[in-house]
Amino acid sequence: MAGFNKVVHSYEDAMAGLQDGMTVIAGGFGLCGIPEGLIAQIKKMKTKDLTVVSNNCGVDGFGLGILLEDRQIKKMVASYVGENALFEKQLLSGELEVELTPQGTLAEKMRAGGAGIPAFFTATGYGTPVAEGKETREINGRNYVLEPAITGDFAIVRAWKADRYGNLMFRHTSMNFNPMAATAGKITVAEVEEIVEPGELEPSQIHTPGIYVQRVIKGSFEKRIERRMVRQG
Amino acid sequence: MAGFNKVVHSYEDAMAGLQDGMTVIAGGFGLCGIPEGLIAQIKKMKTKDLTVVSNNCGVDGFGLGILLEDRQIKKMVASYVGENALFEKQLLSGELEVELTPQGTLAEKMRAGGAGIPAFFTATGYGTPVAEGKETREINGRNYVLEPAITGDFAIVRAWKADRYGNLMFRHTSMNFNPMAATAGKITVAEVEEIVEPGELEPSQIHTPGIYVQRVIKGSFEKRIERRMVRQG
Amino acid sequence: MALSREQVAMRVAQELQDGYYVNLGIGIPTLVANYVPAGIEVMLQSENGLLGMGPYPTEAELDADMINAGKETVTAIKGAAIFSSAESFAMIRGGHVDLTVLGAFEVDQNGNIASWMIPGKLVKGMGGAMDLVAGAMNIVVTMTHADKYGNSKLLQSCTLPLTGVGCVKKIVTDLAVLEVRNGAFHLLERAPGITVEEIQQKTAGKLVVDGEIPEMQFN
Amino acid sequence: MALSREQVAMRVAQELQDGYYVNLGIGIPTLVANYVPAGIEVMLQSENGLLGMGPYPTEAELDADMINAGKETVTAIKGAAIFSSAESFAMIRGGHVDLTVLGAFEVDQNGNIASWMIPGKLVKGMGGAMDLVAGAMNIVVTMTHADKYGNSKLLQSCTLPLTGVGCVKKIVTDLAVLEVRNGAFHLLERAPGITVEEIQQKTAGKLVVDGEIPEMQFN
Repeated sequence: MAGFNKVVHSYEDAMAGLQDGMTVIAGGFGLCGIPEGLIAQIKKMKTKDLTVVSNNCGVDGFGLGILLEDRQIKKMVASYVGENALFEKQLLSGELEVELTPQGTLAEKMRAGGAGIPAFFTATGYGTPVAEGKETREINGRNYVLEPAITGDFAIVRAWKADRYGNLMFRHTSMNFNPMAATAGKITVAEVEEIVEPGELEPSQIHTPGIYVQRVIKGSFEKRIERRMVRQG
Repeated sequence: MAGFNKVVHSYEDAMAGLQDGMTVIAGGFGLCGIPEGLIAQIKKMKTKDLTVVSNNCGVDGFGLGILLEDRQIKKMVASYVGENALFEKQLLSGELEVELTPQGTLAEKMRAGGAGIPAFFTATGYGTPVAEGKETREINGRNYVLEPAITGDFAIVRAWKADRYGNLMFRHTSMNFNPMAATAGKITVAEVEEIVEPGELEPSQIHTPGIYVQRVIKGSFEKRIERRMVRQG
Repeated sequence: MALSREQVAMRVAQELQDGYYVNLGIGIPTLVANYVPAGIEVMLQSENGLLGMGPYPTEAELDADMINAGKETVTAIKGAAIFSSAESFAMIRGGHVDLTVLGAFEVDQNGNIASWMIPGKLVKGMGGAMDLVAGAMNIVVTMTHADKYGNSKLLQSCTLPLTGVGCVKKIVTDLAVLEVRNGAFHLLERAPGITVEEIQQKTAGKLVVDGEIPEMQFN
Repeated sequence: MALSREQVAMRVAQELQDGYYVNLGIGIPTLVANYVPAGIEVMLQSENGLLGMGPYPTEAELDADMINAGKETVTAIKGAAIFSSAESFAMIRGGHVDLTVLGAFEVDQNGNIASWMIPGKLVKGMGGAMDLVAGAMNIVVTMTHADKYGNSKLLQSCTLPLTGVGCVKKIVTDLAVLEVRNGAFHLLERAPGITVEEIQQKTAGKLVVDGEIPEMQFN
């Protein structure tokens, strides 16, 4: 199926069309499950004024942190940031804008964006700075905040296995935000560990159906560990 | 883990606590993926005045249709009904109330109920009888309807494999409404084809994590086919 | 001569593009799958939770757990994905399905569609139709141009309860192909042997006829 | 004497019930997992998408794709489930998690909690804390009763930006166990050797002392 072969063979092709000022939604939690090569490509492209939506912003020199080095990010939408000195510096100097969003609300906003739900009510953040300027409402005796969906010009995700139709499976807890991010991009690019033949992935075990994915590229990953904890075995 | 062993050994135990006037959310699409034994148990219990939430209401003599025989259902919330003569008769005589809900909205209302989202906006049904009496709103140039979530006193689902912690996997397209229904019951009962040991289900391939499931029972299923279509092989 | 059901399906199939994800409704829309043009591949979405729907099963393949949205037994192609109804309608509502083909009782010149309810008759429900018309980027309606009494189904304003508002872009009837745009039906093609006059006479809504109207081509 | 971090965790662990799904925050709450009472089984939820969190891995088990919400490498127990962040917070927001244990800067007598932001200091974010306090049925806060300058953290009204409103039910500090109810802190237990007077003196919010207050019991 020519029309469904989503595999691209260069990072240039994978991120073609990314322009200054666009919104990029990125999967990953901390450094786990991040599309390392796609982030590196954005750095190489020197695209500026990006709005990046991701739970975190990497660390100094790794993950989304490397996009801070040349000030490519204008605004960050995240639940927890500042694991890197450069982020702190740019935030304090006003070069970088941050919209802090509760982690579950962020995940749901991405899902809603992909699912055609423009807004939803959640109790999360009611009565806190997160609710400022937002509509609130009492429903069945509880107070809720109306939260709008998020969509992106691009979504970049990391998966474990893919087929050329763009069906994806994620490995262990590297799944995290990747499935929702994948649904919310106008162009969704999946960087994967392995590309298999259609039919090798059991249909009901596919985490992200290929309809959400426009491009697939085979990557190779450092998979840096943020907090290495071990016990005596 | 005594506290996490959710396996019950009789249908009486599986549906214990079901009372007149309760709301029951049922998984299944047509006759595919329905909890046959749990429905039979409700019939046996003669529980009355039930509100049943399910995409369809079975056929004469099978599936949820058998609950019509003794007029156990007061109100049906569904997207498509009337595959059975008895349903039609009770509807026309006013013995049965029906709230028709678009299929995707119904699925999302169940998901929302399970996920603590009390209401969401959707374009589905805007400008149609479905939107009557509901709040509508223009968001980014499109019109949407505010739809409330659905929860049930009980949810009854059919799964393929379960472990005693209540983790579920569904088989082929018998998944349908079952995962959302499973999240939306105060008491969720899963009738399954096979019970396996914890650890036999690959963690990232579990469709319904056990936290949503209170009871698991091994059933045996007729799996009646509604429209048998075959081609020459 | 008015098109047969199969010919309507053949003409609709010409709307398919390579790489399209398509949802086909029950009836004539289902037949479209039989006429996918050569060199074009589409993937069929069935709203009960299947992307990559295949043909009916052989006796050996028959499986009660494998059905389509019409509740018929079905197969999955290699590379199919199976998922929940919520995921399925996330795809539909979220605009990820490229084309939806469905039948209707009436369509009007503003793109409104009525397809699920005739007051006074038993109402069985809208199933997934309201979600499909609200969600797909591209909706093609197939129906006869007029009912059996000769009354037009292409109206100024729908008379029956609506399925969706302002969503229909294209209509393929047994007489014509029309585009709905700027509050009018724009005639694009005639069925072979059908005159513009006949189409005009059977179209109650505003019909725009711009220049020579070609006949449909079937290869 | 004021409790050690481990003793606070031990006391919180007495709140666990058999069959509880529990989310433990970073810091003292994490230690609670080490003191689950005999005969009781709980399942740990980690909000990055893991139900059934196990201990840290051995060197041989170490896997960069297997982490907890604190971004530490971790293992899964037999019977664990792994899922997306949206599913994880569906569980949390939907009230399916039985108990959440987390730290705080301040709690007030109306059950409000402030735990994520100190104006003038760098704000790193709320992570999943706002979702957890809005969603869990049962929230236990662990913290020192007073800051290092002796200022009470149990207030009439929180002074810092809130994480959630009216959600805290129980507080375990280094000095006491308290229940938040009807606009007051109700003293339930004292740390061994700590007097009611000392607790009263270090509680800025309304404290209700009803009858004899027992010392905490550790087995």
